[in-house]
Amino acid sequence: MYSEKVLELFRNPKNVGEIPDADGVGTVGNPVCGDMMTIYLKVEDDKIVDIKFKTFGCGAAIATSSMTTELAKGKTLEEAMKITRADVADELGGLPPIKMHCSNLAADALHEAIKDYRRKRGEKV
Amino acid sequence: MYSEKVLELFRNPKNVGEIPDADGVGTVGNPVCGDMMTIYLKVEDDKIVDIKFKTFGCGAAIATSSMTTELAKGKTLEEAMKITRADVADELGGLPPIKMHCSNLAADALHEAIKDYRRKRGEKV
Amino acid sequence: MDYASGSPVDERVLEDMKPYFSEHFGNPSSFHSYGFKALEAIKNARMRVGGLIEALPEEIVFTSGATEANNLALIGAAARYKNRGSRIVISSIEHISILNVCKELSRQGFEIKYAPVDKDGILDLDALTELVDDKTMLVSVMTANGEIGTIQPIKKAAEIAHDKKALFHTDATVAAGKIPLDVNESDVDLMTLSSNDLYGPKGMGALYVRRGIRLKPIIIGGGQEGGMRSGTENVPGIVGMGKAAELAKVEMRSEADRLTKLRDRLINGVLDSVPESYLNGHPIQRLPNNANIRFSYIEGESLLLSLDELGVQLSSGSACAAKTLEPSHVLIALGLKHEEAHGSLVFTLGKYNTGEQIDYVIQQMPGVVKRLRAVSPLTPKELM
Amino acid sequence: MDYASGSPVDERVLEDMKPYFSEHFGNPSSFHSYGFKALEAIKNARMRVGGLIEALPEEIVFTSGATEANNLALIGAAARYKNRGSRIVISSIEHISILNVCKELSRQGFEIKYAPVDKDGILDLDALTELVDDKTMLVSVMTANGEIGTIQPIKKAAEIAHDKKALFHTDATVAAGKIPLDVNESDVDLMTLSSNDLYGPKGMGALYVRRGIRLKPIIIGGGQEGGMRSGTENVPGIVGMGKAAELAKVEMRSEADRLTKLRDRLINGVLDSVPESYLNGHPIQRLPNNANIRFSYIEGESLLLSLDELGVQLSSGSACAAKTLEPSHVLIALGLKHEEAHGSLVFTLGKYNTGEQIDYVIQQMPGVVKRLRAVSPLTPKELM
Ligand SMILES: Cc1ncc(COP(=O)(O)O)c(C=O)c1O
Ligand SMILES: Cc1ncc(COP(=O)(O)O)c(C=O)c1O
Repeated sequence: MYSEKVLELFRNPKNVGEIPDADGVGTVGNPVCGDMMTIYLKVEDDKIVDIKFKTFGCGAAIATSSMTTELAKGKTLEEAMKITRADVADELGGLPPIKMHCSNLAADALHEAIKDYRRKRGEKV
Repeated sequence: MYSEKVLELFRNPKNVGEIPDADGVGTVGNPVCGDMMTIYLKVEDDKIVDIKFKTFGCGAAIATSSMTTELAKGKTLEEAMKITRADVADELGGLPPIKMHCSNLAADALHEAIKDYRRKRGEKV
Repeated sequence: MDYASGSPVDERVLEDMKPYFSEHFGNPSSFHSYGFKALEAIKNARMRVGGLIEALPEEIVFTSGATEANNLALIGAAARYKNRGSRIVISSIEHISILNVCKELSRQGFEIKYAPVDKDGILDLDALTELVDDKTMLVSVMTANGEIGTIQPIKKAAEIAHDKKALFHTDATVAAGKIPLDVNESDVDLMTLSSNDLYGPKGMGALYVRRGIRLKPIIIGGGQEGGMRSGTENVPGIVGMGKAAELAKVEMRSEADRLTKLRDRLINGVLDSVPESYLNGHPIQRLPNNANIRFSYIEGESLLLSLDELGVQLSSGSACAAKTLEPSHVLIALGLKHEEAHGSLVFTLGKYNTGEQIDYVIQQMPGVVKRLRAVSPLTPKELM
Repeated sequence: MDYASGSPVDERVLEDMKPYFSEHFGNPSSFHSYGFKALEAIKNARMRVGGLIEALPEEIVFTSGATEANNLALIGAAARYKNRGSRIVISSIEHISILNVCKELSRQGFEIKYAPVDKDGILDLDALTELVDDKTMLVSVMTANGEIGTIQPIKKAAEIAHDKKALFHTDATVAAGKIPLDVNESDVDLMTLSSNDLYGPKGMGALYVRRGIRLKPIIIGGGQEGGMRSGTENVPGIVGMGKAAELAKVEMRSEADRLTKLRDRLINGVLDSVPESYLNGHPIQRLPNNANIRFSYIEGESLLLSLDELGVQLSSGSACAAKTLEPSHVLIALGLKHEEAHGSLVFTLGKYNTGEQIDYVIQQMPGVVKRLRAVSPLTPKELM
């Protein structure tokens, strides 16, 4: 059902954890629906220098969280805002249709974290 | 489905044929319904001294014709009138429920043949 | 020679099914590797069954048999598309599962019309054209009839249906695997298939449902089969039907040639050797494996019984009619008299029939018929 | 440990089925010796399936599975007995095939009422008594639930139904073969059985229909199964279900003892070794082979996936729910919060499970849960 890449990232997710003094935090989903995800950012010079996540959810949710954080790491905020759910799914070698929702979630959390960072800096988002 | 006795009589029916100068002839059923039977009688001193049948119909119809003529042979007309479909079915070791109709037919043909004989003699039947 | 009412499962089919009884017993809806294995197997079978009739895998809905597929096609379409019209037109020689479903639909307010067939059992297309009107919702004409073997002009029937925007269903239960079928070429919307008629396992069938058509399910539950047929999938059954379809596709042509030869040898042999015997159904537009022969003055069941004792298993019509003792409605529709219908035998040949068996039947038939005619009050003197 | 969603066929069952795929491929409606052989085999299977629940052979209607049997029971009774009333009362934890049929019946004008269960999943009999009124036509309460294993007081539920002259149906899909059942003792009118849950073949089920009760068929055709279920009989399937029922009857008691011990070892072992893990369902009134355990802060599918990689196949609820990603309606009916329901695992033990397997799960479980909790944003610090 899942691609080998999804299973691999599920087994060994990258960037799991929290960043206590994060510059931006984004949370989407909620445990009632079975999926919830928080992304923490450290930003320097408009670049994502550190990123971590915590996810409550299915295998795909964990794998997409890991992949999304990998894709975002080192990118400028503007570039990171352009990461779409399709990008994430592609990098993972595809997701079962019923699971496309999960990859949505990870990209959303990333975007929320960036907006949070910008909001904190007084930017209009 | 059929008892061994039914199969045996179907294979080797007794009393098949016609009696050209029969004293009584009874026909019941009709080919449209899939079953038709004629019984021919020779009567002496109120006793059935010869009996033959011809049957268009299923295996049970042929076996019950044979059995009915066997049961009737040598009997007085009064005794023969008392032969019922249950008697015939019993002698055959039972018949499938859906085939009980056939054993009915043979007894009916016998009774018709006896009535024909009596009618021809001017008796009221 | 009664393959119509039941066929042995091909050993290669059974071989493919076996692992799904034991090791691979997973549920395709389950979220673990056993389940995925089952899901894969079903996908593969769907492709194979689709392949037999040039359909897409996702156009195949697995059912528990042809009867259920016929029920789903007609009841499911009637419930879903009743706004398109209240008339349903079927041929007068459909299988009892179509006929009885139509009786039920008529109780629900649908108007059922029966298109007649000619004396060889071929659908009267002019009559069909007249019966199919603007308020016709569905037309159902079988691809071929199992009793008399007659092959119907379904492509033309579909055209007549579509001219009036009606859906077209065909019951290909006995045709599939015997003659080439192509749902696109024939422009069929719904097609019934049976597994056992392909030498697959019993208790399995399928309905082809053209993409874009939705049917109201008749068995409701977990939403399997795209919501059109609920219930945990019969994985070994589906795998078996898939394999059977694949084998049929590959072997159909050569097997059909072989059977046609046997069939004609049987027909000619019997008609030549038994006086007053006649072929029912069309001499050429017929399934390669079907011969239906009528013997005057005698009744079918007694013929069956005699032949069974000689080791030849046959049927006197549809297996169902055997239960009601009624003459076959198909033979009556050809214009035969009841007593003629009663005296008919259906030979359905299959994989394991040989020329020797055919010759044995040809050799035995005259004696059996003669013996029974001797008992019959209808037989004319000169035949005795 | 996911026998609920699919079981291997017992080798002895498969052995009995085999001849009916090949040599004995006759149609029980056919009029010849092959047909009679099939008819005999079906008779025998009907006796064996009846025997498992103390029913008469003629009270058993074979179907293509439990879903179809549930559909036939409810739709068939509703169509036939609608003059008795328009209300149908079911428990709130019925299988989706019952729930979805009831939704359809509600569209047809029936009034559906759901009787609640307590926090252990046991039917609230007082609530049932209140819901069943004079215009109630049918009450349906499952014998046991496949997800949480809770065994229901069906004898008392039947009494409540009969007090108001309503029919009583019970879905015994997962209970049959696990606990003793007696349709007379429990005064059940209709009972659903599944073959695969007895280690028989998939694609087979049966409905017990008490003598004197008639159902409107949902699959119409040749009138097989006493007119209640048409379609050529799946002879190997029926033979297999018969054998499975016979084996279940003989072996149930000792197997139940064995499974109960394994089940309790599993439950105690996991609850002891994993913090914040809880048993769902009743601790004692439960099927010998079911354990349903809830793990706080993590989601079920990721648990399934981790365990699958360790070679342990499980389910997180009904196989159907896996498709919709919804939390199990059964767990919600117990009063669990959605996030608690999401974190539950169903263990269904079977024939081939051993003590070593149980111990392996107990040993792996803490690590798996800990790893997933480390990824979860919900996990409290002290658990990490
Ligand atoms: C043309 C046709 N359709 C449908 C059926 C029904 O098949 P089943 O009884 O296997 O469901 C038959 C069975 O003989 C048939 O001949
Ligand atoms: C209680 C219950 N009833 C009915 C069913 C439906 O069984 P099937 O999908 O085999 O038709 C299930 C299946 O899991 C079940 O658990």
